[in-house]
Amino acid sequence: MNVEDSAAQIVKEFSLFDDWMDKYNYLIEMGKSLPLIDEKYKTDQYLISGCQSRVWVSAELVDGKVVFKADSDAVITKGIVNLLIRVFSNQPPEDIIDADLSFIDEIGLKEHLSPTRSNGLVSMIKQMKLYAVVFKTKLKDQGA
Amino acid sequence: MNVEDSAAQIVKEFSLFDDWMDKYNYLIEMGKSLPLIDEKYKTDQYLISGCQSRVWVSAELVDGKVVFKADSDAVITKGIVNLLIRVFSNQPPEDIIDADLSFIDEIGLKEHLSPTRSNGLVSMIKQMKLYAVVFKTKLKDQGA
Amino acid sequence: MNFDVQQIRKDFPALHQEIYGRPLVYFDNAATSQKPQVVIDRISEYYRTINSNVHRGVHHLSQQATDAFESSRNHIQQYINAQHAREVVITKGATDSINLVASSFGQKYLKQGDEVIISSLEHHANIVPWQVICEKTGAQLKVIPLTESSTLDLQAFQKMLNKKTKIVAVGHISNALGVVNPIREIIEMAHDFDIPVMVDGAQGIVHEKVDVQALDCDFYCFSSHKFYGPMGVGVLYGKTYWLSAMPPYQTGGEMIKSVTFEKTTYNDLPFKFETGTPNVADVIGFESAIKYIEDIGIAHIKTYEDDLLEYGIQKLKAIDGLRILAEGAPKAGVISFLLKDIHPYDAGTIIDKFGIAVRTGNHCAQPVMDLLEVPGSIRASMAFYNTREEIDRLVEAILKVREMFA
Amino acid sequence: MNFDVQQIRKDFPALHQEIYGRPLVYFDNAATSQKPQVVIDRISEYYRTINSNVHRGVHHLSQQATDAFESSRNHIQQYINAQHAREVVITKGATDSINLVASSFGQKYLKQGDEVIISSLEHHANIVPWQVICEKTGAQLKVIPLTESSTLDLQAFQKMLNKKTKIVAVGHISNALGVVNPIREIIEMAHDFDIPVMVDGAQGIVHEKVDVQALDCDFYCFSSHKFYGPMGVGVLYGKTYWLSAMPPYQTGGEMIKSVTFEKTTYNDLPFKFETGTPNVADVIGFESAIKYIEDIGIAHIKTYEDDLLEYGIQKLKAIDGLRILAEGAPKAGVISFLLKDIHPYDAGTIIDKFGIAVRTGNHCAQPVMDLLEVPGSIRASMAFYNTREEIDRLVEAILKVREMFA
Ligand SMILES: Cc1ncc(COP(=O)(O)O)c(C=O)c1O
Ligand SMILES: Cc1ncc(COP(=O)(O)O)c(C=O)c1O
Repeated sequence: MNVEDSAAQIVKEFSLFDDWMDKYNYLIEMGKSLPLIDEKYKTDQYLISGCQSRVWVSAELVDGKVVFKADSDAVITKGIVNLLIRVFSNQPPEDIIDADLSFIDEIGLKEHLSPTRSNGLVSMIKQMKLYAVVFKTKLKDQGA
Repeated sequence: MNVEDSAAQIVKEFSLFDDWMDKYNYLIEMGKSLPLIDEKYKTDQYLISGCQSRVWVSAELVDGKVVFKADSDAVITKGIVNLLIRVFSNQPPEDIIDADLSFIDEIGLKEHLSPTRSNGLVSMIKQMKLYAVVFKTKLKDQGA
Repeated sequence: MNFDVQQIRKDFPALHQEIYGRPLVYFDNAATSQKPQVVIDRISEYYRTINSNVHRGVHHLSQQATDAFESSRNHIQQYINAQHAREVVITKGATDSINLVASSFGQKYLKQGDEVIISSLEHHANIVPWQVICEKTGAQLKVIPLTESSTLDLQAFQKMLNKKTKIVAVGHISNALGVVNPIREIIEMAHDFDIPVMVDGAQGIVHEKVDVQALDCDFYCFSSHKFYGPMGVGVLYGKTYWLSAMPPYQTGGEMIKSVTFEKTTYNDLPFKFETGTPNVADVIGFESAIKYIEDIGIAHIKTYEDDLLEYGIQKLKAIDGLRILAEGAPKAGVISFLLKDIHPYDAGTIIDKFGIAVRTGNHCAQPVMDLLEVPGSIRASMAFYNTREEIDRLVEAILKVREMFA
Repeated sequence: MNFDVQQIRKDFPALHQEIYGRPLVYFDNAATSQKPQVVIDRISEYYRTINSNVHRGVHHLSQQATDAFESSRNHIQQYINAQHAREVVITKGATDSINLVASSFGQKYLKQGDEVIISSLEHHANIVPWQVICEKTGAQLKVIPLTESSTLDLQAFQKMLNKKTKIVAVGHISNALGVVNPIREIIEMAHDFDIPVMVDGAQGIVHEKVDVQALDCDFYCFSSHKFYGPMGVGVLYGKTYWLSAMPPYQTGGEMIKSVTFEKTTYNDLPFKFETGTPNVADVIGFESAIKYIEDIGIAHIKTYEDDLLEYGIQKLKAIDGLRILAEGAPKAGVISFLLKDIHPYDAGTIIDKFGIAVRTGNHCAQPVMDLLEVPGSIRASMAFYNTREEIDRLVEAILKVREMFA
């Protein structure tokens, strides 16, 4: 699935819930199911700042695609970062850089998109896009 | 005239005026007629602080009575300090210390009595009463 | 008791709103309190009428504003029973007040080898300014440890006091845990060594009567916004002796007597420590808050709050897996807790959805969280306008949280 | 011009009152401005609705308040055309902003033998903090002299610049005389020597469009309360380069990332310079003031004010015995004058009785008064809500003063 499809898929999943509690229960489920990051990545270098909970995000380039891993000490944060991973991971750098994030709004988590939120969603997205930019440059250099 | 009589006299004089302009004209007159202080007293030692204009007040003990002299670089301030001199000067220290100042209210200058006023009326009264206290102690020491 | 909480709630407009379709429960009072309508009205009225710059103005509005400003100062003086109005310095908040003391006192009295004592329960505002001045002067920062029951260890404190100690800076009531410190004893013990004591009263003044002369503290700091007044105003009470001896902090207009390019002479107290245009509107608004509190009576407030706190503690304690921090310690206004191993952020996010405002995190008191080995806590901080029903709603939300993260 | 002053006056409730039975004429705008109703309403609304402490709060109100607070910062950024929101530091006023720069910049960059340049036209707020930091660091304070026409002497300034100069701190518009300084030239001249320039814009931002990137100033300071916003809020604009390099000023909550008793790590910009609970209500109120000004348009305001000033100067000049200070210099908003040898305090007292608010004294700019060899002045400072009729009333009062003290 490409970025758009994954986002559409998530929107579809969330459309099943009509109250916040079901939504959060689902986020919590997703938080619990997040493939955990290797302990070696749980260092300050991979820490996303601006969150009340701690979130680590690592990225690797595998066959021209960016593979993200993440973890957090809070389950809801894990659930949120898991959404991002589902959309961004295993995608080519350009697609991540250009990704439209309106699905976050559509699934009713718009409030988390404010840069002043302490959940750090905006910081996570920034960091993931930054990784993509770095990898894109790397790929270009290799290609050249 | 004692303190009370002088105060009553001033109240009577001011009762002739029914608008502020006449009152201030009279204050200005009194400011102009203030017997000037000797230049040697125009030093920081005799300066009353808390006024926008500079006011100097000196005091001497003459025959058991306090004689005040004052000057200011602003005429209205001079007028106001002149009122105080008419009431306080040539009076025994106790009378100055105990003096009732309601005449200031009665002549319509109450607004000047607020401790936050930049005309420093309150500071002047404080300084004059302080001189009286000092002289009273002195007299007692001499008497003893 | 003629304390009618429903009547009182009517005075606070912000309490009457719905959050996510539920009536707001505001349990974040230790962060900032709501304001009674009289305070809001007073600020508006000021701006509609006497608004102008204070001091040295000869015109009518300026004189009115100055009178109102200075009479607010006098009211604050009376409320805390300071000896003189000149001992009441207006600042922008408790943090500003503490920075002032640390900087001005520190500059004058601290040198290499001296010691400053704070406690383990302090808010960052009463830690970092002392770290900074200690680093600048070469003094050393000492920290009163905690007993098993999370109260300050007075025996240890006694042993820390010595000739090198130059000042003790300690909180009145801990914002993170609600622990009420024995400041009377601390002040007495320090005074036995002639050491001055600064009390960070940001939370203290809110919950009990403060009489600075009876306490005999040398400095007492607090913020208006936590005490039902507007934001942007704080108070530093300081004994004349110290304030006179200390150098000015910030400089500029207002705080000077005369300026030439060569030499500047400073103004008398309290103006020596107040520079720039003061926040007249909010200082006057703060006076209204104090009047409002006086009308109800801080003693009545304390009785009500203590009862409510006790109720809350009993109810929360009964929840399986809930752990109240510093449980045994004497407390005011605050229940700081953890729910099983659920991250406070997770719990707070869900509690919020119930329309209940609690705070989560380290509450700007990271060191005590580290000491207690917790990543932070969930804090419900109460005011006299909160009710038992609101605590019941919190309990309900907590039960739901426990269920969701099971 | 679609600038209807009568319509505009309706927005300012404080203008519509009688003083001693006469309609108020408010000519003390350089001290503090009046506030449009929208600003007053915004503050009230804030306290009635989203009032809470900002940043790090997970609950709804705190998030709303944080959004409103940060979007106010963004609005300020846009208004002055700063490159980043992080370059906009919220302070309590211009004096606070200048103290911050003098202290933090000074600590980092000033040492024995260095030089700091200010000008002869400065407000005490832009003199004393530099005197203090110079004394602490051993640097020397240099003062740009005045020309015959009371403007800054740029030739002299050129000669003062040298390798020892570490910063130039100069006012945009003089509050005491209304003189508009050539800050563009000053900034360029200083930058030729790689010397940063701080502009005290307390009066500047009020009267003309400020674009900090176009000016290329390194710091720009101002107060909300002089710019139609609430009291208790100021702004320090600073280039990222300098703000990043400078050590923090006040310390406590908000401005830190992590705290242990041993070591504290500071937060990112702008928070590194903002400690304690910010004045959220008034910052948001200030945003309303900026919106209000934008709606009218600062260019329209400037045109109107310049015209009004010119009218005032012509009318006052015509009064026998009246002397306008710095008469020939380029001016904005202010007429500072003396009437024969009448003491300004005497004149001000009588003018007040006519319901007209002017300021008298040295206007916190004693050095320039000393230079001009005057004991102070009478200052009429105008805003865009003042009118020609009001100037006529001032003229009438002045004539009366002349008569009374004849
Ligand atoms: C030129 C100038 N600078 C600085 C200030 C200080 O501003 P504030 O008192 O708001 O801190 C003023 C205010 O009078 C001023 O006119
Ligand atoms: C104990 C304590 N001290 C100091 C402060 C700082 O107060 P402010 O943020 O109003 O400056 C707080 C506020 O959280 C506090 O709770």
